[in-house]
Amino acid sequence: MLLVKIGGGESINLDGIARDLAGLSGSFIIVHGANALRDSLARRLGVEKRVLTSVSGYESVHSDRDLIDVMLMAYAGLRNKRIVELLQGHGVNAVGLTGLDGALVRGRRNRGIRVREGGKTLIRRDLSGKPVEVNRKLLGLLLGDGFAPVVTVPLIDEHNVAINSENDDVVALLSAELRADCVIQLIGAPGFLEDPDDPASVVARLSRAELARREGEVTGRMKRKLLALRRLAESGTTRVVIADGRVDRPVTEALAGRGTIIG
Amino acid sequence: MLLVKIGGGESINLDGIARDLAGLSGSFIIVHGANALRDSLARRLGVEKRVLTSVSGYESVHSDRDLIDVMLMAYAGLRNKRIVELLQGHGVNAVGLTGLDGALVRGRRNRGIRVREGGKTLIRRDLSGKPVEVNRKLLGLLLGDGFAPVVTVPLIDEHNVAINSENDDVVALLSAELRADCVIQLIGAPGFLEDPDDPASVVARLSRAELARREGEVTGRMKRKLLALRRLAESGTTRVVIADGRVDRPVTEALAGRGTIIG
Amino acid sequence: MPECPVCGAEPMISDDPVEGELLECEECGVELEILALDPVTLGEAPDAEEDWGE
Amino acid sequence: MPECPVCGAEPMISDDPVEGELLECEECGVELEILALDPVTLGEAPDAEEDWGE
Repeated sequence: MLLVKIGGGESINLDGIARDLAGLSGSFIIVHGANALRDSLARRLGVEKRVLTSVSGYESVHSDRDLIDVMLMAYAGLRNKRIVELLQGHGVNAVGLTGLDGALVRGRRNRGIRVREGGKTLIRRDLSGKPVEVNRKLLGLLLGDGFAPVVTVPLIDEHNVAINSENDDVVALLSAELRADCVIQLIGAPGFLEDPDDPASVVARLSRAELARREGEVTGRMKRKLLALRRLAESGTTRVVIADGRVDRPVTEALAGRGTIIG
Repeated sequence: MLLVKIGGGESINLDGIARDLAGLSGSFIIVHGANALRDSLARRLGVEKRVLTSVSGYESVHSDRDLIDVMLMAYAGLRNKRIVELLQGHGVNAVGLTGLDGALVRGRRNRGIRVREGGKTLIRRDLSGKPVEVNRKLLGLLLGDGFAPVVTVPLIDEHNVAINSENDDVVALLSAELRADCVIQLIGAPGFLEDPDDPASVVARLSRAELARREGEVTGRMKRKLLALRRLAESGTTRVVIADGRVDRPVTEALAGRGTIIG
Repeated sequence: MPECPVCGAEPMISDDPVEGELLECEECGVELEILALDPVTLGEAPDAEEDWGE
Repeated sequence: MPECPVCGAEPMISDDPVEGELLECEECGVELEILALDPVTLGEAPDAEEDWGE
């Protein structure tokens, strides 16, 4: 079982990924983001996107109902269905689903984000949470009949409410529960970069210890990403590769190990 | 098998419908619109919505790629997943799908809309078409395992491209293919109104002949709706009711025949 | 002058042709559509079954 | 003055309390959260496991 995480950047070669995947034998599941699309849609609709940095330095988006609406439009609507359309066009029988659909991915609501504001430490609650359970029956039903699930946030929480979550955590959960053989993360860069502004600074390999060390050194979005990657590495998947989602045949290149090997 | 068509107006009591459906035994499929949501989103995003009236008097929306994007956000994203969320909240294991997903509803691209413009008769081609085939295997798979499909446009056409279509035609096709026992159409009015501005003018029954007669008398949106209703009546479904989607228990009222009986 | 794809005759083109414009070939009566301008290219118009969109 | 829900003491409230503000009960040391203002209502703060969102 191959798990393909497609990043939410606008530079990703979605058609190339669809064409490449169509050539594979064996089943796969796609998990995709759409953060660039969400941000531009939020701007155009005048929906404010507030970013919170927790006291321990992790960055997250304040997910209120309006932002979840924008995510439903950007992730579950536009990006999800355009990926399904591309895959169908290349002969892959894709089915687009969010965590809500058939309760595919159940999440647990975050208890509260601790932030520093106006010299005080405050608890901010929002509609976000961590993935805790996957509906393996629904996945099995679809995979068994040759469908290719294309999965994205939101998840469904313990109150049956739509919540935002980190797609990388969903990948880690899916990988552990389905014992994926390989997870490839296709992003808008040649791999994990030592220096985000230097495309030549691809790190060839990142061990779990190395991930933990770097996680301790940074704050914000990257800290969040490194944590999710560490979880993925700890999920027991045999092979995790971060590779360039913009090239002609992103999946083939990733499977050949061109990019950053994790673990 | 019960087919529930939920209109796209903003006054529809979605939560009431979800709660009502949760109380039913037996499986059902929902087909829903979101035209009010689409129109407001198109306005907010500055996407022009052009309405065309064909030479034979039928009205339709000019569906170019930008409009399909807006429909993916409004129908497949926001409205579809909020309905799924409501149903899950009432204990119904809903799965939201468009015609693209698993090629659930295959359509045939319209050959061209004939319009009068500038004293000439022109062919206007767009991304729209008629539903021709349903993926009964996927539907059976889901229904067999207790999932409740929540279906909406776009469809997937013969070129595997996302196309707009009339949701009422999708209902007619589903009804014929699954031999639905009953189809209820929940709209923002007490039923089919003789005078659209007079809520008391509900027509108790509309026979096929009556539908055809009225279709001949009107033009525009209503002509399109009457044609779709006639097709539905001809699809062999035993019972078709148009009822008020705004009341407390819309499904129960409709099943009790309160509204307009078709056929 | 563009030719009718069905009978080869040279149908009358309006002086302000528009893409998608329908016209009839006076010779064989088939309905034609202006597929492109500069030069004007003609094709048989799709049959007029259901002539409306969604 | 609002009472600590755990030990009943009256914890010190800042002069510009904000909903969601965290504070410590000097008596029993439990971490408290200001759940509401007018009147100030206190509750035990959620434990600080992963303290960030998505």
